[in-house]
Amino acid sequence: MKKRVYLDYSATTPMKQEVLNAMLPHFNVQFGNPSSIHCFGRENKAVIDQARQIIAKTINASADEVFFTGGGSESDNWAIKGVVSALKGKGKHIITSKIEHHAVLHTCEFLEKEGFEVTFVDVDEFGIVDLNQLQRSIRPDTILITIMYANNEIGTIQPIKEIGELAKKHNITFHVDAVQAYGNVRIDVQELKIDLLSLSAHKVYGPKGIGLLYIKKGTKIIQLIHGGAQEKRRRAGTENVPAIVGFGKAAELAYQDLEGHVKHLTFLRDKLINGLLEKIPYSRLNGHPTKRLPGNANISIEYIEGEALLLSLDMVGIACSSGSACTSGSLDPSHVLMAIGLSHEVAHGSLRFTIGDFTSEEDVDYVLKELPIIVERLRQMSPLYEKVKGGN
Amino acid sequence: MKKRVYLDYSATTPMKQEVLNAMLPHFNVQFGNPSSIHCFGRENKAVIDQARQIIAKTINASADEVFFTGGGSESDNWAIKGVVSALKGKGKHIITSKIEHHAVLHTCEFLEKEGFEVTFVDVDEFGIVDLNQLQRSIRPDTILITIMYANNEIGTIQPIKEIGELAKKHNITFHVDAVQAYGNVRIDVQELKIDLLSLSAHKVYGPKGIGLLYIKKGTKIIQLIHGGAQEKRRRAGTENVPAIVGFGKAAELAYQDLEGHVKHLTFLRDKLINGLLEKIPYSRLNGHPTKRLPGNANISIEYIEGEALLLSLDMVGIACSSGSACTSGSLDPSHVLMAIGLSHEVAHGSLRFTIGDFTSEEDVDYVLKELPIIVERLRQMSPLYEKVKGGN
Amino acid sequence: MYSEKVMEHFMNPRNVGEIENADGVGQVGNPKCGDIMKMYLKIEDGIIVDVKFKTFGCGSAIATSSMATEMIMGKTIDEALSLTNRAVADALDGLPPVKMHCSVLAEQAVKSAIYDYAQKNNLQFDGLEGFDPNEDHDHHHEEHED
Ligand SMILES: Cc1ncc(COP(=O)(O)O)c(C=O)c1O
Ligand SMILES: Cc1ncc(COP(=O)(O)O)c(C=O)c1O
Ligand code: FES
Ligand code: FES
Repeated sequence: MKKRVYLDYSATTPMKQEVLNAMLPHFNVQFGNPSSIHCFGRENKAVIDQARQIIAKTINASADEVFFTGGGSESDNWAIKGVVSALKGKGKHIITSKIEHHAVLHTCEFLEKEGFEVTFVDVDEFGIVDLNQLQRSIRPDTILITIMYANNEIGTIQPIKEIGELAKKHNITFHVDAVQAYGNVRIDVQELKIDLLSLSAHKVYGPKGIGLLYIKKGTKIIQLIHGGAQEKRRRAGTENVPAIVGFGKAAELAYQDLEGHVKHLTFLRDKLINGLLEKIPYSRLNGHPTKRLPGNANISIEYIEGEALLLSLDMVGIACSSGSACTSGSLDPSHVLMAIGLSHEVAHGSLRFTIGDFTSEEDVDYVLKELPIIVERLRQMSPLYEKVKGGN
Repeated sequence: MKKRVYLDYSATTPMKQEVLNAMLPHFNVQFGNPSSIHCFGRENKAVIDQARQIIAKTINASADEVFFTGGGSESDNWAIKGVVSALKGKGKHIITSKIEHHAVLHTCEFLEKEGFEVTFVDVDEFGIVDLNQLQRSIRPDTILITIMYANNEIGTIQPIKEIGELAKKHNITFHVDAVQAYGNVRIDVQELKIDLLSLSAHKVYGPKGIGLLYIKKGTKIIQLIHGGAQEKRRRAGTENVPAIVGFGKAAELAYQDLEGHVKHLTFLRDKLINGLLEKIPYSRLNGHPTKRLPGNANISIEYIEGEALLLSLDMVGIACSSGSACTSGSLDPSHVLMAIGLSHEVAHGSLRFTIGDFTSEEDVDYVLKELPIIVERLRQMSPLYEKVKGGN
Repeated sequence: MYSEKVMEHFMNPRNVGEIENADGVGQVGNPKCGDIMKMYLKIEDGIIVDVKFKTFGCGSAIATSSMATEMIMGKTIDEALSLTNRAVADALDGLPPVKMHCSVLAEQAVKSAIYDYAQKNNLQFDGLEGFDPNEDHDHHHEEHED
């Protein structure tokens, strides 16, 4: 088989073997519905409570504040729609940023059509939310601030603590999309004064189709999915036992040696970034040089279009992405890259490599060898590059 | 290990081995995000399209009319909230029945609080929706009729075709919760004039946490979960590849020998029903004698409380339920049993046995041996039974 | 996503480069949308005797440029003007719906280069009727299926 190097861990991760092993019995042996009172059910009730406790502990929450959902997008939708529905008597203003994930952005845009007002705060050239602007945009009728912990495209980590304090001071509910941050930074919902936090298991070597919403006790929020009495009557649907068990195991593994994980990823990331910037003229790093996810390397390569790069990399077995996976159906340049001030052309020629626990130094070396060749080939074809060379 | 007889297939089913085998590679080998354009993504794109096609075919829909969700409850919520939000300019009246699943009922009750008006149509003693009443309750501002295909507690199958024609005639969107019917009856959305249909994989030997909503082309509905461009921009969230593959396989197996499955279940069900009614005095069958799910045996046993029965059965390794699993947190008698006219006392003393593909004749014989003994023991303790015996 | 033919032309594009003292040069597209196509023609006795291109764009843009140059090489100007984007796409065994506009770009680039040749030589071609090389081909949303 031809060489395959996966560098798209922010899109999704392979499940760890321990996670799969933990899940397996629950598919066809210990498969009962945890809401059933017979022993097939009871034995699984205990099992999901255990997973709940493990995950709650990793964010310093209590087990009765975390609710399983069908994924990160559902968690974001629930948090935002749930809070503004609960508080619509109190106000109609929401604050978010220009670089949120689409699960937040499109939800906010939908709410605008429903009569809510949304401020999309700017970010600086590194992708850090403008705190002054955020503060100034707070109004008496602001009911929700929703800011992501770390960006999925450029990896920038936000000053969540400062925003949490601001929100607290003004008594505004604070939601944080931590789908990308989880497993890569230590998150303490109490210290950070977070009211709601979204997670998704498949970004941390857990299963797809399972997420979580932390809801701080006392937070006003209505349900997104009505029905049965599961999740303390707040999220209906037969509990996804294998996925919950897998999420619990993935959470345990992620936080049992966070430092080791971060060190491994940061080393490889920096090697990749420095190597690429050195070998490829007219390239630049997107996002913050240090306040960034340990595995994220987002690079703009001028005078080439991103898809041509992606396809060429794919031909030599290297998998990465331009922008986020969920927007790759679209032809518009990334809203995140536009928000940090890139021109259309440069935004179009951007690549996101995301490194994970299974990435080796050879993988990075392979990219450092192949990508410059590809860039050179594509630039030879580019009418834009011609001029640059001519001019120099 | 002690004998364990699982007769709660309507609560959830164990996954079939073929289903698990189909899913396994997608956890950690072929694990890519189908929205990614590299080969890890593309290979899974094809895979989910294939599952989509298989399932679409089983309900006579086309592949671009079926959308994966996080389960049956999400499908119900999406269908109902999505349609009424899209049509709220047109009207505010919803028609449903008194015996719907909580995912429908509680969603409708929530919408009542939001200003919609809901008619909950009665059912007859067998649990069949009163068609005359349904017809009379249609108003010019009726925007949705939502009726389940088969009931999860008593197994009654509804006259969906007649209701579909009525809805069509009045140009009202028609949603059907087919979570229990799927895999047990042949469903043709076109013939039945269904606009929206909810399914859930874990009721048909597929994985938990994956459902589907059929949306007939042209049906007006807004999204429940906003975000990425997945599912043709109608349901955001990274596609749950293993679960989708498992659902596809489960659908294929369910419909490859539907007749054999129905025959096997019906034989065991009738043996169980007839045996129990014969051996246990003051017992009765709930639901329709013939228009019922092939695996459903719902029995009321007078003068005893259901939980005591459940626990006693559990002690001898028999797993069944009273009412639906998701209500077992509640102490109220089943809304379904009340709707078919049972008194509180009788409703409380009801048991649901649901038979599945792995049920054997010995399992049924075991219940027929154990349950009468349990009933006798509990009745000896019952002050109500004393009087009856005295009176006789 | 792409046919083998598209990938083959993308990886081994024909006729990449420039022609010095070309008889006609055309450029279409807009870097803002992520694509520019530049086409060079050498024309002798009404026949396209050489053609080269440079493209900044996606895989499909590169492949359609390459295919278009192959399809007009050695053809008369009238034949080249009758090249449609559909024909280019078909020759590549089809394109995904969202990528059809890239083939439009290829058709426009050919026309634009011939237009330049016509301008320089004061010629008229039926196939150029209604063609405006400066028209803003903001094509990015037209083929969106929803
Ligand atoms: C009729 C019916 N509808 C909806 C549901 C909900 O499905 P899920 O638990 O997969 O969300 C169920 C089962 O719980 C059901 O029996
Ligand atoms: C920051 C962020 N939020 C939300 C999501 C959505 O998560 P999911 O795809 O599990 O629904 C993602 C990933 O897709 C993400 O990166
Ligand atoms: S007696 Fe225990 S629930 Fe009523
Ligand atoms: S040239 Fe615009 S997407 Fe292909």
